[in-house]
Amino acid sequence: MEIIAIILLILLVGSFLTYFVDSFNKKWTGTTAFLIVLITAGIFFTKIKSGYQFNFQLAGLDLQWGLTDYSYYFVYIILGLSVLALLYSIKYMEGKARLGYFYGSFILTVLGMLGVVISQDFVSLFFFWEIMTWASFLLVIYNAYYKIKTKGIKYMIFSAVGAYAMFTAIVFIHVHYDTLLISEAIAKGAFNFEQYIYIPIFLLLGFGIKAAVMPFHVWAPPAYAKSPMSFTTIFSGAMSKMGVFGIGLVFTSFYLSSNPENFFWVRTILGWMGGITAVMGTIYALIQTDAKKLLAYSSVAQLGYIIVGLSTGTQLGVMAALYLAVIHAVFKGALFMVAGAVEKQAGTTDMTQISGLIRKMPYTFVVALVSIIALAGVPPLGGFVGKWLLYEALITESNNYILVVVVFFSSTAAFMYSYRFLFGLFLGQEEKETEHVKEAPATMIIPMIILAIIATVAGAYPGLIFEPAAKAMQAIGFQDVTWQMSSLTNVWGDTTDLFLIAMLIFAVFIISFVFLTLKGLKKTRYVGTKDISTSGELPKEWENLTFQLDFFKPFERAAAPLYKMDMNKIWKDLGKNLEAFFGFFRKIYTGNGQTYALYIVIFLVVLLLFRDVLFS
Amino acid sequence: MIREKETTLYIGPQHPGITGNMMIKLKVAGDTVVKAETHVGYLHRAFEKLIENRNWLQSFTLLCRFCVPEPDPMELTFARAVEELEGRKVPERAKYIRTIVSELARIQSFLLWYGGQSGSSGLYTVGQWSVGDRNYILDLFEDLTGARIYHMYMWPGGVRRDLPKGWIDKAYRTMDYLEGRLETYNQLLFDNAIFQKRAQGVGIIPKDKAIEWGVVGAPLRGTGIKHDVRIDEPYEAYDKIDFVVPTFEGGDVWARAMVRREEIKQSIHIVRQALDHLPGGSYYNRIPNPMKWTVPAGEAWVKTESVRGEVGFYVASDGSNKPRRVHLKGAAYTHGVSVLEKILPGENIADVSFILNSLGVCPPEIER
Amino acid sequence: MEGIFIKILGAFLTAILAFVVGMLYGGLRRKVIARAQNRVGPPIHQNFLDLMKLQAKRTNIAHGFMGHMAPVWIIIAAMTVLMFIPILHGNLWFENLTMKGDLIFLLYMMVFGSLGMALGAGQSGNPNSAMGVSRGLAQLVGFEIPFFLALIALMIQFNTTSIAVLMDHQEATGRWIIVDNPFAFIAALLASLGMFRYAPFDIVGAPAELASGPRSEFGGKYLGTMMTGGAVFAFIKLVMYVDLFLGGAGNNNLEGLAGTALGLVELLVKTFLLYMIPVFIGLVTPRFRTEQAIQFFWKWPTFFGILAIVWALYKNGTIG
Amino acid sequence: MSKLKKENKVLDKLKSVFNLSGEVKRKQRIAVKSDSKHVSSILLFLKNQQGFIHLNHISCVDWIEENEFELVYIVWNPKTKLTVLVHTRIARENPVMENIDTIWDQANTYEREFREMFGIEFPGLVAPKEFILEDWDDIPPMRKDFNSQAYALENFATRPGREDAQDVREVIQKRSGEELPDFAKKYSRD
Amino acid sequence: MSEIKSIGIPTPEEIKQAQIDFAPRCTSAGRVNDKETQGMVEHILNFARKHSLFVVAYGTGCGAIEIPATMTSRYDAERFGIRGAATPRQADVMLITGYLSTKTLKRVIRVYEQMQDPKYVIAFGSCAINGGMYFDSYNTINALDRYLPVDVYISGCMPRPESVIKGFVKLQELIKNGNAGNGEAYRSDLDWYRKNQQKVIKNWDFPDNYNW
Repeated sequence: MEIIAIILLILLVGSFLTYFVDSFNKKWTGTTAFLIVLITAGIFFTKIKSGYQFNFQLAGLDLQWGLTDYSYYFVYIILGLSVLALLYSIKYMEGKARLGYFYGSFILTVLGMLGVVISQDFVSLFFFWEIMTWASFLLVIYNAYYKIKTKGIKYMIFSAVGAYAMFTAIVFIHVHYDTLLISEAIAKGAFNFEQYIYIPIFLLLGFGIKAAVMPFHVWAPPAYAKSPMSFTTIFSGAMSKMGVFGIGLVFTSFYLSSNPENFFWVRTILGWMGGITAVMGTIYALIQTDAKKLLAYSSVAQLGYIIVGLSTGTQLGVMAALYLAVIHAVFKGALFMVAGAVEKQAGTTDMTQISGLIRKMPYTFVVALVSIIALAGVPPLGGFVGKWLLYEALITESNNYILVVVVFFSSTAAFMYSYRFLFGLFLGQEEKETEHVKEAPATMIIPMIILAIIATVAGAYPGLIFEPAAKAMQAIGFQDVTWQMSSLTNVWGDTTDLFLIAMLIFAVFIISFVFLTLKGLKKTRYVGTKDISTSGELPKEWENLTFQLDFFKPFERAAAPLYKMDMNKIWKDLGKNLEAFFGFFRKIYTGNGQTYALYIVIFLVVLLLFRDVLFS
Repeated sequence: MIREKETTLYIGPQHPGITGNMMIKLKVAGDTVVKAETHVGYLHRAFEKLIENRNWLQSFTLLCRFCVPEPDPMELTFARAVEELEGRKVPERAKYIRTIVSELARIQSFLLWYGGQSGSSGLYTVGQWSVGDRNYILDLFEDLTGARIYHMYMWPGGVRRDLPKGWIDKAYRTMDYLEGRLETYNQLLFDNAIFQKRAQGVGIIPKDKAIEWGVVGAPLRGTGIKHDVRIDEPYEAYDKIDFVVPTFEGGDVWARAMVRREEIKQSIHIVRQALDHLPGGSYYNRIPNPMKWTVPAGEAWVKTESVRGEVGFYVASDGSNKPRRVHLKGAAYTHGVSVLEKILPGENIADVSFILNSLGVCPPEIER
Repeated sequence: MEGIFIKILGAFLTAILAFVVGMLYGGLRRKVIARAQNRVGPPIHQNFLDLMKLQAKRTNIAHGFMGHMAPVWIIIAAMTVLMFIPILHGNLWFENLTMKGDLIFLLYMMVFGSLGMALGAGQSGNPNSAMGVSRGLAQLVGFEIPFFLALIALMIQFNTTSIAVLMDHQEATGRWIIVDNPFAFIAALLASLGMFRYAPFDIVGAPAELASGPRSEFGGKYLGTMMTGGAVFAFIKLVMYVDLFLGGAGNNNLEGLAGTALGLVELLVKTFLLYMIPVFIGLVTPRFRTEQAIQFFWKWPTFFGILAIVWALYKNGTIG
Repeated sequence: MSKLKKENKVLDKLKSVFNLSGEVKRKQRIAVKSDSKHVSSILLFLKNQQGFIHLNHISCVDWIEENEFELVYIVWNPKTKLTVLVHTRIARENPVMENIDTIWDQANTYEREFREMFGIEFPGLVAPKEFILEDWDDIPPMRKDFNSQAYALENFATRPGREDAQDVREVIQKRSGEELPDFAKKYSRD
Repeated sequence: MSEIKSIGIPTPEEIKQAQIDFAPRCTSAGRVNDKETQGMVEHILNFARKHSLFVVAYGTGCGAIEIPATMTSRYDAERFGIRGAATPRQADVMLITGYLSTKTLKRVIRVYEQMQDPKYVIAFGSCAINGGMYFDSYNTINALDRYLPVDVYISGCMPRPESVIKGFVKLQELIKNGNAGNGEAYRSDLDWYRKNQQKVIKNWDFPDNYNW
């Protein structure tokens, strides 16, 4: 039996195994799931090398599974993050209900994601895509089991639309190019806008919805915030990258195989969609009061950067996108873990309710600090590299000067929510309400710290990520990808030496820290946060001294026009109008699930039967 | 115990933005004030209690300390109240001198207000200039009374001493100088687009509620209602002097600033007129031995106009050598407590000190 | 080996120069303001005395680890940026690491200090601090936009992102960039008003509103160290503007010490004249409210920034 | 008398509606005395019917000999520029007075002060207990029977040399042993 | 009906007791550096301290009206390195501008304790010295140095800007000689000060530990 099939089988069996373990002993569910994925990862990384391929036939269809450098790059994200997230889950999920359901779906999601990246034909791609979507849907509604309609419905609808779009595109590809293999489709120019424009558009729609591109981002924040934090790590860190995976595949192949000057608008539209996603995600992130929602909107914004990077189609731009995909998985994974740890320990992540956890959860704070600096893109941590690549790509290669300002605006405004996140949870007054809070258990801290270390090392040695990324780029058609271990160079030859910067910062840090600490050491007192100068008055016990409500109100007022463009409202209006329009067809909807299933089957059968007539 | 959601912000007592020693406790959401509470009592010296233990003339040392930025209207009002109780006549020359002194006091208080209003908006230069130039007025006071701030100059029956030699010329010169300087201040402060942006539409007192809320003085005239004690109940020489009481529509900080901008010019105008028409004769209708001086029983309610608004004294005498009750009503008593608590909610924190200065809140006047 | 020695010594020289000049400029600012306000004013070395006094405070208070670290971030940012900015053109002693970092790195590194200090201020738990930070970050988003636009204009006009290359270019052509792209200079200058945080953009530590904002809880050695960082930063900003727009300093033909001295004099004259612009504007303007400040930056400075890009493209031959 | 026509008109109107005594004291000053129960209706009448919409002042006098507090409400008419002083007296033991902050909001401030300084209760007054004083545990300080000096002597440290009612010149003379100069003697107190 | 009673001329015993009570609490134990003992470094630091006096922005009484005049153009205290500081953490000098009501005293103590060593107190006006005209007021304290260590008293009611500057110059002299800054003495004599303070402030709800 093929090794890849064994791996997928392990995951599939493991998914059910976990479910059964849960009904015997709840204690071991998490550990089992962790071990299964760990073993899978171990087998995968030792046995499977890039270039692996496996062809077989099923029901008359030629199927092909395999790994290029490009997909291998995403496997790192998926398996690496999954292992850490599951280690984190063990304690995080402890004591919660329906653990078998949770872990089973979790492993199934991993299976789906892994399947998506190893599929080299459209049929298995669609198949695994659906497994991933449905399994993750089960997890989104995990916390709102009885309120599926209100909580999970957006994700559901958008996923369904995306799946239909992708399916349509696949059918079209089959009709026009008579192939189901991705590599063949690329070779025949199926993703090219020049021939059948709707094929790449449908595909981009399908992937774009997963990557939460504006205007399809509305599902993402509630879904990210509602699902359990240990899963959101994967959801935002890895699964959204599946959309990026697809867009990258489609877009770069188009870009490299045709004359891009003719399709300036394609680049521009995609780039601006990414840019506006980044801005919208950022400005909505900074008005959130719930830390989870803040991170969710921030994820949307970060995916916007990645889309912008892909849209340039240039070497630096795609490199930026791939780099950001990894570094975003790293720091956002860590941040969602931090939010989960706070939620677990303090009971809530509402930033208007808690404050001053820094002394209670010091390790968590350090992780949060490192990840936030990475997120904000400030040197010397890993986030800066991504920002640098993106700007330089836009300025020097893509010449998209207004878009770079939009991206810059979004990333400067990101300082605001970065601070808000740290301040809201960890800084500010230490109140009596949070006195009982303790540091999270070790199995939750360790994965966070690992991610934080990766984010730090990537700042001085981004080459560690550039290496696989460059290979991946070569796999999708870029020639002569250049990179250096610890410095950045643009096409004009201007360099930024990251290792030197990191060393300099470290040296100054040590010198000034030692100076400041040793000077007057005995006469320096460390006091609590109640000991502040409140104009000579003594605050009453019930008075709140932490600034929690409407943190960035002045900015909101200044940027009021931006806040008027609420995508949610537009979709809602659209929904209402459609509802009125389709009121006529109301009778078709029986409200019975089986009827709907029947409709779908009929639709598919008709599509398959009359494909030649319809699409010739 | 349920912790409040809004942030509590203490403006004062130890705060650069507060006018004097008081505290405004703000509940803030974002940077918008949700609720404001005035807390006073930090300057309570029990003046009214102490005056009951002093004789009529000794009270003057305490009286002028009622309000620090502008002590003279206090003396004047109390002197007038005592004169009304006793039926003592004031010589014509003393009336003019009192007018001059009280207008000079207004001018120096206006200059201090320039400093406060511009300082709270972040423009320190005007404050430095105007507070520096205020010293010229204080020099005039020093020549006249021997003290810079607290004068105890206007007594029942007139003023304590006559104008010194050469004082009138000096006063003219000072007025000329100040008039020139005012142009500069106004250019820098009121013609400044940023100041206009800051001041307009901030701290609005509604016109239809203003009188009912107890708003007096420049804030009232800033809503377009013309009311000034100097015209409504003319005292001293104001009925013989020709001057204009400016009003401005809007009721916001800007309107109040515009009213004061005109008023200081009018004050200079009044001083000039009073100096021009200064009659000769006696300046003091001498009272008997102050240690044994008694004032007939009765009550008096006397008002004068100060910079912050009207100053009223309710004085009750039981016929002894000590006042039975002296009760001050300063403009800040309503402005600083009930009016402020009404207009602050909804404003930006950046404007709290700004509004406070434009209302001329003076805490010692509130708690006495 | 000798090269490294010169590098290290040069780094120290640069740091000392930046510190002394920054502090003296602070003193000069106070003096100038005092003269404009009809006062004598403090001596120009007053800031040194203040610093010494703050460092000589016998007791200090910190509100925990981040509070303790707050000045460290500022020093890190100040020193790092300083090392990457060319002080004198082509001078061995002041070369430092100028070729190793580009404008985007400098742009990000310059906010590092304020962000770090914001964290320290946040830990103190003083509501004034948090409000000051909220205002400061909002203002940052305001003025960074026109500044970034101006930088992009320079980058695309001269096809480089390195500040050292821009200086070389100015020396080679003998023309300052202020002539080549005046709109970029205007946009950057207007943005610099926000960077210096003098009136009308001193909303972060507005005394009448927030006591002293983020610095409310810092005293003694902490405040002193922050002051040092602030002084160095003032110098950095000025030198950066001089390098970018005013041709830098040190482009003389003299050799050795004389050349360095002449270059330094040139640098001081240029930076001082530039410094007086925000100082004089600060003298005669009241303070904006936060949203007004942001809107200001998004109006005219941004317009000039876009104009600068269009101008750069025109000069570049891309359009027109 | 014709000069005070406006004043008399208001007084007559008041007398015709309420049972009160009053007089026109001088130009623009009308003083009326009333029962404490009717004060709020008089004030309402003055505010709503007569145009006295501005509450100038409320004062309180402690007439300890008569064992009464006198409250004086001073209202002002911005149109006719007249002032009415409404006097009323209440007992000194357990003093209670009607709350009028429903008529004028700013009366609230005065009533808070009187509650603190005189111990007068205003039923229905919603305001923090403390206004000016803090942690006061003695009798309300503005009452005549409260001895401020005794309280100060008891609670606050007094610096020696601060003897009261001394003639400075005499003290100097006593300390230095010098003779007072003649001009100084002339101004001596006796 | 209360009459002002004469306090009377104190007996020798009373004067002796008063001398003990009002003896300068800040004995040499509190002084880190007397002129004789201060080394070269401390001498230089004192020079800096002397020329850089940050005044906490707290107008506690009516003497505060002359502070603007002192700081502005005619008198210009900034010449001496005197400038305002917004919060006590940054400040060196505290001005008690006149009488202190008991309510303010509580805040003043809190602000004073939040200032960092070395810290100085300058008291304005006769009312801070011995109560001045408010000697019989039930709400103002009469002798400030019972409650806080005072470095310099400025007499007068109210002191003119010239006297204020004179007071500052006197303080500078004291700093130069190492005789100013009583924060450490306050700490060592805390019990005595606390006893006096708590006698006036009825509801003592401060945090227990002294906040230096």
